[in-house]
Amino acid sequence: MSDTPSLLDGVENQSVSERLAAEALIVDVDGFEGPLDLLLTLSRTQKVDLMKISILHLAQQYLAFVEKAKQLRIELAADYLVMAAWLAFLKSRLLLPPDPTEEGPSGEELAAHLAFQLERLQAMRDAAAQLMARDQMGRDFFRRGIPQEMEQIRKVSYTANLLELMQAYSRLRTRDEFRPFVMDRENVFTMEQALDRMRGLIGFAGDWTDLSIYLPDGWSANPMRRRAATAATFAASLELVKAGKVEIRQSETFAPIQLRRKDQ
Amino acid sequence: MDSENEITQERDPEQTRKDTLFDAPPMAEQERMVEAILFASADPVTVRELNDRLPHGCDAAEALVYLRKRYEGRGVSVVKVGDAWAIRTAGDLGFLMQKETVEVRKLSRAAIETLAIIAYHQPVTRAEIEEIRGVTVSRGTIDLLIEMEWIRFGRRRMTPGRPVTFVVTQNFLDHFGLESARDLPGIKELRAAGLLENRLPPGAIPGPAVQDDDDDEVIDGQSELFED
Amino acid sequence: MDSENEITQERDPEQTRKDTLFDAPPMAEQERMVEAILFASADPVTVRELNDRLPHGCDAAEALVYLRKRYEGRGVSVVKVGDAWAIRTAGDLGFLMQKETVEVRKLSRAAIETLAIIAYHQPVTRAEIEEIRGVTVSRGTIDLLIEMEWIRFGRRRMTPGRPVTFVVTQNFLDHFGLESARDLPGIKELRAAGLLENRLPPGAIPGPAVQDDDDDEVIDGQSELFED
Repeated sequence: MSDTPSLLDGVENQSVSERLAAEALIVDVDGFEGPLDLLLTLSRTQKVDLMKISILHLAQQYLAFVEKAKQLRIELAADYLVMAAWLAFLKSRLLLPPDPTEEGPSGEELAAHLAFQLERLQAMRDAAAQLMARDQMGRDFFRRGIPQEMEQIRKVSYTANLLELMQAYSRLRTRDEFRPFVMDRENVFTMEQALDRMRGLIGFAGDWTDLSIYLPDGWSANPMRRRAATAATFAASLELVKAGKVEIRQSETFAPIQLRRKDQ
Repeated sequence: MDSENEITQERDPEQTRKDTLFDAPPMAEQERMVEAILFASADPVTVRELNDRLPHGCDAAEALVYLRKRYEGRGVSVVKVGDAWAIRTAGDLGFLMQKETVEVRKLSRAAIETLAIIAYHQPVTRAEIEEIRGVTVSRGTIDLLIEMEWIRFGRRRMTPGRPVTFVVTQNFLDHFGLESARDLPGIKELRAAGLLENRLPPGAIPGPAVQDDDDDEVIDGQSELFED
Repeated sequence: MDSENEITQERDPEQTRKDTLFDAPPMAEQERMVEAILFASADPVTVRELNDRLPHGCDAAEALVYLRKRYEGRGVSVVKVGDAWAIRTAGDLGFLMQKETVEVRKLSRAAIETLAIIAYHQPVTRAEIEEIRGVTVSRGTIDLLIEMEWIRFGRRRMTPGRPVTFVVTQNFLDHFGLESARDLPGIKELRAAGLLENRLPPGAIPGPAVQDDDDDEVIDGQSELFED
């Protein structure tokens, strides 16, 4: 603030060239990245070190800019207007003698922080420029052109244990016993088949005849087949007895079972 | 290196044979191995990765000291990138490489500034970036920098809202030829001038970052990064 | 190589500057350039391309001679690929570029069954294995077991076609913790249960093993193995 002894003269002190500069800025309003960017640009017109900048002067420059924009009916984004309101508040704080009853930071503190923000933004811009001016990979220095990728060698190692070996062998050797269950039709003579067969034959049985006579051809030799056929035929006979078509008898336990037609 | 070999040769053959089976190869050999691995890789390789790939008992860090020295002043050099190492062509020979030049995406001013702020202030929240720039940071800018693998998410701040932070990556360091974020141009001066502090505004200065009340932690993060 | 640098340093600065402007750079410098180009190029580079890219008056062929020599015995070497040049990993360090991952898999059912048959019936022909399994044995299964060194070829059968036989190896015994195939646990139980009966398939359907009239030998082999 030391460079603006007459604070009240601020606006009037604005030179013609400064006002022209402000108008030029308005034309370029879209080119600014927000109010802080605009403030930074405005501060350059003061042609002093940012450390020594007059924040009051800057606030006035900014407010003049917003005023001009209004005259030119340029729509300013809300954050420019918020900043204008805040700067107007800051300006009043800087100009009026401090009110001891009022809480909050003093105008000088607020101004100092704004100066810090501007300085920091400028510092970051300079840093960004320095960064981009460095040698960059792919432009100034280069990485390996033929990188050799790590070759992935996948080795497969198989394992098996003794139990698995045993189980595999048992499985092979007991395949017949453990195969999925299916009815083995080949060795089964069903009661239905026996009934069909007996219905055809029984008409000729006027006399007592052994049950074994009724066994189908080819079912007597193999004991397993004979058992199946005998059981089926016996069951069929009982069905026919029940139906009243056949009489059945057995002289004693394990004696041959005999059948004969029952005449109605 | 020669002294290493001599030591080996002085031992009796039985002993030597045992050594080659169970001990690390001589340093000259380790240096060759590190050289081969770095040459083969386009990306920096960490000391840890090197040690993992070298035979048991090798000391990649020591081998790197020799290797780096060996390549001083040559057409390619051994450079440190964060905690990793890479071989890169010497900066003064870029003019020979037009053929290899890749079109570097032209970054917007917003992207460049955002990148610089993240690099110098990391770990930094989006709100802090916005406070420094005085404008909101568009999603696209952050996305672009992440996509370029120049920035990544850091730890979340332990403050209300647990905001994410951004930090620069190894790729960033690699691209700009930096050993670490400490080597950013002018960072010492900026720090000395207090310009890397996130000073609490005395009142309500309009800006997106004002609501953010985790400034203390920012200072922690920076001092953490730069204390030595 | 130091002598190269000395040559550069011996010249007076004025002269050196003139050289870089109008004459070819000193050979040490040319060597650096070739080194950088070979390193960064995505493809091997011919001498002609090198000369095109180097400053006027350079001699890439000569620089290559020096560079090649410089890399002798190093971790990488300058090699000729067709009529072009490239930097490649030294041949003896190829192992550093490989990462071996071992994946442990369970042996397939076909393989373990085949292995079991060979263990219990050795020496056994392929036809016999097929008869027992009831399906053909794929070449791959046998190859895998041979590669694992669990089975090997035994003596040929002195029968028509002289089929090869398979037997289990010492490795097999080691892996399964057996002193000999005779010690296969449970073999007596299997046999007592009649599971080791190598009977003809029902109905004497001509199977692979039936034409083989060396059934006797199979039985011999078994009895030899299993008699106690």
